[in-house]
Amino acid sequence: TFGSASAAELVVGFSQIGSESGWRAAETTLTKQQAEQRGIDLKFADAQQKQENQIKAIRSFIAQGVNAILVAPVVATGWDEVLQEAKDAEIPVILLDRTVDASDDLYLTAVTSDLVHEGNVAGKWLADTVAGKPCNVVELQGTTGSSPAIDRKKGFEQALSGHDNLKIIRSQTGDFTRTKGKEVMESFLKAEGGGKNICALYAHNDDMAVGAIQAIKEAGLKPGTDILVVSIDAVPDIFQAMAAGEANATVELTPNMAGPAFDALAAYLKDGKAPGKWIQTESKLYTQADDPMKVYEEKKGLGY
Amino acid sequence: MKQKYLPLTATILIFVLSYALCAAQYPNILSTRVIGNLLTDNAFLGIAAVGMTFVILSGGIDLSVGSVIAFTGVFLAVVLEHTSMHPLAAFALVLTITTLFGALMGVIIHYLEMPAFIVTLAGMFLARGMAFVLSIDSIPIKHPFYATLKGLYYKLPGGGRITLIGGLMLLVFAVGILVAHRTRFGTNVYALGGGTATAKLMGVPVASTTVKIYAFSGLLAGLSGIVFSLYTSAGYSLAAVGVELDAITAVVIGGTLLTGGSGFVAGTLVGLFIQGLIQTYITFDGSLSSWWTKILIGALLFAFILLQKGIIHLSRDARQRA
Amino acid sequence: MQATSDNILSAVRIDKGFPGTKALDKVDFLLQRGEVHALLGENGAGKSTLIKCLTGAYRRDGGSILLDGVEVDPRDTFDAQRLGIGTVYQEVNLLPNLSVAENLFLGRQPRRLGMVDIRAMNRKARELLSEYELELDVTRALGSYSVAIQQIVAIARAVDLSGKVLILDEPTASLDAHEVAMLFCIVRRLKARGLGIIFITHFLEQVYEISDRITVLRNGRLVGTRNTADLNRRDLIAMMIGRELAAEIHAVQANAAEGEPRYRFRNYGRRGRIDPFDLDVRAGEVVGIAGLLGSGRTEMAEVLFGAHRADSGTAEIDGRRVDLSSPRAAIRQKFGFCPEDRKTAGIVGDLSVRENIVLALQARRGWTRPISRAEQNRLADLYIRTLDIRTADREKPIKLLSGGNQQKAILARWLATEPEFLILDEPTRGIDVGAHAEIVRLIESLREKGMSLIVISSELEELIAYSTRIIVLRDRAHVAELEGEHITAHQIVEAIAAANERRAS
Amino acid sequence: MIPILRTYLARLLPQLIALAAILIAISMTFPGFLNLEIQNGRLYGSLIDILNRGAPVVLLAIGMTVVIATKGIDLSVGAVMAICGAVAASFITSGHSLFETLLITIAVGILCGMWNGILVAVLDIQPIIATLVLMVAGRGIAQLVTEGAILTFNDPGLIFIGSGSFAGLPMPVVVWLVFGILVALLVRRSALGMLIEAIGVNRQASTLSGVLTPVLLIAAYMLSGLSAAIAGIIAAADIRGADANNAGLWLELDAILAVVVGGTSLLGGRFSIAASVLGAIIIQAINTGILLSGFPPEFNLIIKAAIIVFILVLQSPRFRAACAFLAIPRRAAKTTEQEAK
Ligand SMILES: Nc1ncnc2c1ncn2[C@@H]1O[C@H](COP(=O)(O)OP(=O)(O)OP(=O)(O)O)[C@@H](O)[C@H]1O
Ligand SMILES: Nc1ncnc2c1ncn2[C@@H]1O[C@H](COP(=O)(O)OP(=O)(O)OP(=O)(O)O)[C@@H](O)[C@H]1O
Ligand SMILES: [Mg+2]
Ligand SMILES: [Mg+2]
Repeated sequence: TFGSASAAELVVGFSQIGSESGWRAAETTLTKQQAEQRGIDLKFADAQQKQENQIKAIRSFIAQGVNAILVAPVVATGWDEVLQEAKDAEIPVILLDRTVDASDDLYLTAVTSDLVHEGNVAGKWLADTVAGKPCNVVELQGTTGSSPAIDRKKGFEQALSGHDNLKIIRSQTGDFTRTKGKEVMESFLKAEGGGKNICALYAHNDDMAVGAIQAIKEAGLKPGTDILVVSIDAVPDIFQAMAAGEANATVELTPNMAGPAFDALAAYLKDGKAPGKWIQTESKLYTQADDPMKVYEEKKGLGY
Repeated sequence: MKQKYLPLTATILIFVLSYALCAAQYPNILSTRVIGNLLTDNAFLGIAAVGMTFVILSGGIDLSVGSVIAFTGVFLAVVLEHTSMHPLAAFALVLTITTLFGALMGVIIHYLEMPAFIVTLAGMFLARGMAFVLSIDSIPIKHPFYATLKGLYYKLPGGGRITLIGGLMLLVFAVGILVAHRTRFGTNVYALGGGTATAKLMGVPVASTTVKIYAFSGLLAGLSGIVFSLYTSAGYSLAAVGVELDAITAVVIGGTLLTGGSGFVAGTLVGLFIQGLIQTYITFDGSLSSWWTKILIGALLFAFILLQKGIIHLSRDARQRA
Repeated sequence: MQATSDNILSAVRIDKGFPGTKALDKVDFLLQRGEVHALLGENGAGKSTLIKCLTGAYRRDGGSILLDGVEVDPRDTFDAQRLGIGTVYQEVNLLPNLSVAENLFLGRQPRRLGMVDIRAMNRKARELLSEYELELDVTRALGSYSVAIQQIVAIARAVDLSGKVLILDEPTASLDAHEVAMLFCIVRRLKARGLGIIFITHFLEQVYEISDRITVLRNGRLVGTRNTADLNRRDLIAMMIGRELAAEIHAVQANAAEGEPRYRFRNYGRRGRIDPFDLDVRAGEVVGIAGLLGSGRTEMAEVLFGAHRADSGTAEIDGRRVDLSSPRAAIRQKFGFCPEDRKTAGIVGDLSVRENIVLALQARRGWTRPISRAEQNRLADLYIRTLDIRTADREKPIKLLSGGNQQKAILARWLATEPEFLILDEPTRGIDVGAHAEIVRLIESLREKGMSLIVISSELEELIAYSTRIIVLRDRAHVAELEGEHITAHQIVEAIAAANERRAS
Repeated sequence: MIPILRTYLARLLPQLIALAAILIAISMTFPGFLNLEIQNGRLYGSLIDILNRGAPVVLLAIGMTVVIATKGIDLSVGAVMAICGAVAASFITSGHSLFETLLITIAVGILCGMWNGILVAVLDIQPIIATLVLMVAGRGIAQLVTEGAILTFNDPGLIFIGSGSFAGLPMPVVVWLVFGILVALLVRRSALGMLIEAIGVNRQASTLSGVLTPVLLIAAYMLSGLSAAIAGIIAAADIRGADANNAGLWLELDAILAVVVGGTSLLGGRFSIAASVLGAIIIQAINTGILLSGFPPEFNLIIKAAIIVFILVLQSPRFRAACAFLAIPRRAAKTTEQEAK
């Protein structure tokens, strides 16, 4: 409907949550890159962490008559109505990095990782690594109420159940940030005999782990040795820490969700073939054995 | 025209002008769909902003509204999921709670002579904390009554809709305007804004007015929460973070003085539309990065305030010359 | 004392203490039906405090109040209003942001179907004000009118509220003769209706003109109650200040100053505020500004001081062009300005008397050169003593001082800067007889020391006493200038009237 | 000297009592709380953590106090923190010396404050809204500098500011102590304090008395910008990286809260830097206490709200008046005087 756009050019709206972390920035960068590579005109809308803004953005994408919509939903609930509107307007919607609590005929597909699974992978690694020795774990949760915090906690606890040697002794929110991660870890160390009672740290994201690693060092302990560190996301900085032996493992959450999404969209638009309802991205585990510096170099330029 | 209508007129003028500018660039902005969306998407904010207008007119501030909205949503979701209560009964219950919550803040503000900013800041922590305690998960609301309510809308030609909640917001504004300008309570609100000590000497029942103002704001925050839960069919404890700032912004762009005593409920509606327009424009543009979005929102906010000042200043000068 | 049956309001042994002050000490006060009862005393004697205790604005510490023989205890002013006590508090206590009509009918707006009937309210407001010969746009914000108008509105409101008792705390401070006459006419009418009226003022002529009885307070204690007719002026003053006053305003005609004008304003003015005027002031000269309410006297003072920048004309001092575009610029030229509206433009309420006194001096020195605490104390004590400012100590927040004492503190603020050109806008407003005489004396001594003064006052007697020259304003323009033996009340009134006729023709 | 000290103590008494009460309450639930030991040549312990972690809010509160005293408010400090952290990180990583970096960063902070000040003093925009502009746009500017990522750095000098120690105290504590004392001396030894209070109480009267109101207003906001810049540097140095997305997020509210807990009125006028610093420490003590308590994070906000309400009720003029009724008469006189205010 836009005069300037050529008939062949696809216009896709992308409603991003915001820019609350380096991972999110990388996802945005990659989405834009992928769109550019495919010659897609990407309409980007930043929702500043607010669902209402995402709904508004989707509505105005519909009003503009885009060809498709990508959404990275901030929360699982509350999408039925606006997705229905998109459906009525015959605009396919693809969900990125999180699914929603809505009937699955309202969207084309969801490209996500499994958050519970991520926690599970981290938990399994820890259980395998300590191998039956008693181990007190402290947990740095994400923002209270956010779905990664809830699911990553759940997955981790699932992996730990049945391993009576592993016990979560303290769990607090670090708001997904380095500063809070460091502050909360400091208090964990004070509360647990200067850190002597702590054998491992599980952080819901790498940023908190990086902050916590500094706190551990400042308390005179060796992260990675005295206290095992496992976290999720696989942002570049954690690979540096791994290379230095200060972190032990991370579970990757790939920021490239748009690539598979655009592929599925292209296939669908070409011959109407609907993809499966869930395109799961890999939750790959990285440890110190995976040449962390190499991964760091690879990831450095992706806008994390 | 009267001096006191000047800020209001300036705001309306700015809105119309900028709407025209946006429409010139993106003709779709004129579609009924966009206009309908402007109402629906801002319904909860608008309702909360009406309450905020009263609070600000009285010289106070209410930072708790965003949290109260979240609390209301979670409360409704939990109640509707775990009990067989009818949504209407749940609405009544939650509105009672939020009204009492507001009244309690008013009581503390008046009787303990504490600044509203701080009391309502504590209220903000408390309400969101209560929401967390009820549930940290986001809970979908599947009650059929919700679907019925959402099915109620008036379809405009061109695909736009005036939804129930959009209509409700307009109704709340209408009631707000009546209360502010046509009741003794409304005048008392302005009187408090003019100076509490003087108002007291003039026989304004300061205590009951203060309590009523915050209760009213609590009631509308609750109503806004209901609207928000209808809007998203869910309750989520992290919802509506920072809505209080948006509401304050709408009130102030609408020409109400934060020091109290001067302004209009109707102005808030225009302020709300201006904010909505900024957002619509940004999504229509769609080329801005996250950071440029923030910078542009700030810059446009600044531009609106400046324009408003300019218009008021110019017409004052003109009057003096006349 | 009179038979109690006649008393509409009796206050018995009222006590009220503030930190460091015993504002009222077992004060008795009896008000009869159909009398005008003047409540007199020096600044800070406790008059306003007594009123506030009677109307529930303050909680009294002890004592009882009887209205119509029934014990009452108004918890707040709303209660008092309901009991039929209408009050005009000292300083205009209305809401500047509300319309005139809303101020008049706050809390008792006419309603129709539960909604305020704005049209009826405005109509009633216009009717009410027409009794006071005031033709206003009652829908405009009260704050856009001058202090005088606000004062009249406050009076109109109180009169309308008073079913039994009307209390007027210095209602005439900002009114001129004509308005005062009008007010008295209304007061007499109410009196005839059997209301009891309490009237506080520092104008003794008015006391003798209107009151039936007089009660005098001193330092929070009752001195006594007398029939006005039986008390001569001298004795009254002695009752008030506890000694004989050497002389009230001595109507000695000041000599016209000699020499070249120091200050020369040419075609000076600001559009919409004051028409361009020419003004010359010599050293050692007091130029009085006379005019009716709203004639633009305050505006002229503000333009002279740079509070509003002049948009036409030039200012010269000793033949040298000077910049007076802001208060700071004016202060640099050793100007000083005591504003008329002391509550909003004068006092800095939360700060202490000491800080208020040194404020202008400190501002002129700049923030890097603080005045030492010892010096501040010295200055404060000096002026508290010389101007007889009644305060428990110099650290008391100025807003807790009585109105007259606040005025003196503001005056002290400017004297501390040792100005050469001092503008006083209604300097004696709300000041008691003793202090009044002192201020008049002060103005004269300042003049004798070679200072140039511009004094605005609504009290012609006073103006005549100290002015070497008088400028008459009307409708924001200079209409006459009187000098030497032409300075008489009669001539001033003539000048205003003549301008009126000129305008009419 | 002694009477001055006594009035000073009397002013700070409520804050000191509140702080003591909180510390005692925490040490009852968590016994090792008051322990202090020397480790690697610096003091180590939860009490030190409170002082250290409180640094950003203390710094912000110092600037905020002065702004609030002028009857203003500065919502932009959190965003300015983010901008300054980002600027510092990007300068140090692009090879500038530590000195240059600090200079530029502080200049940027002051500039931000000046912008706010001009909006308030010259354009006469209401402070909340004037500073809201920068609060919204500022974070965008910070993200523009870091491009949304966490910009890490390894400069030992800059890192030292965040996690080094001096005379046994963590650097952030040293920084805020020095800054606080400097500012307090600046405003109290010069006439600034009184002039600012005068502006806050009655701007019109102050202007008419020749006070240079616009300049002082702008200066107040510049001081707030400076505080935010220092806080931003400390926050970035602490985690060795500039987190434009989260640095200082919502910290403006904590800073305002600290000022109010410190007993400075939001209506402007009388202020005390020391009391605001104590207020900030009280707030950090609450936060640290919550972390140490081991409650699930869902309860954090409720606990915080409850304690704050409790402290404010204790401080409220009404409550104190009621208490003074029972206490010695002299104190009673003091409180009623405050009531009259
Ligand atoms: N709220 C208050 N707190 C402390 N002291 C007060 C307060 N109000 C009045 N005072 C003191 O009480 C005394 C009586 O004051 P009041 O205002 O009644 O005097 P007044 O007779 O009305 O004087 P004026 O003629 O100047 O109006 C004064 O010393 C004043 O400083
Ligand atoms: N009777 C009136 N009706 C309408 N407006 C009036 C009236 N009297 C005064 N005003 C307005 O009030 C404003 C204030 O005038 P200003 O204060 O300069 O008067 P003034 O001569 O200083 O009198 P005063 O100081 O005694 O009030 C004027 O601009 C005028 O427009
Ligand atoms: Mg008085
Ligand atoms: Mg005047």
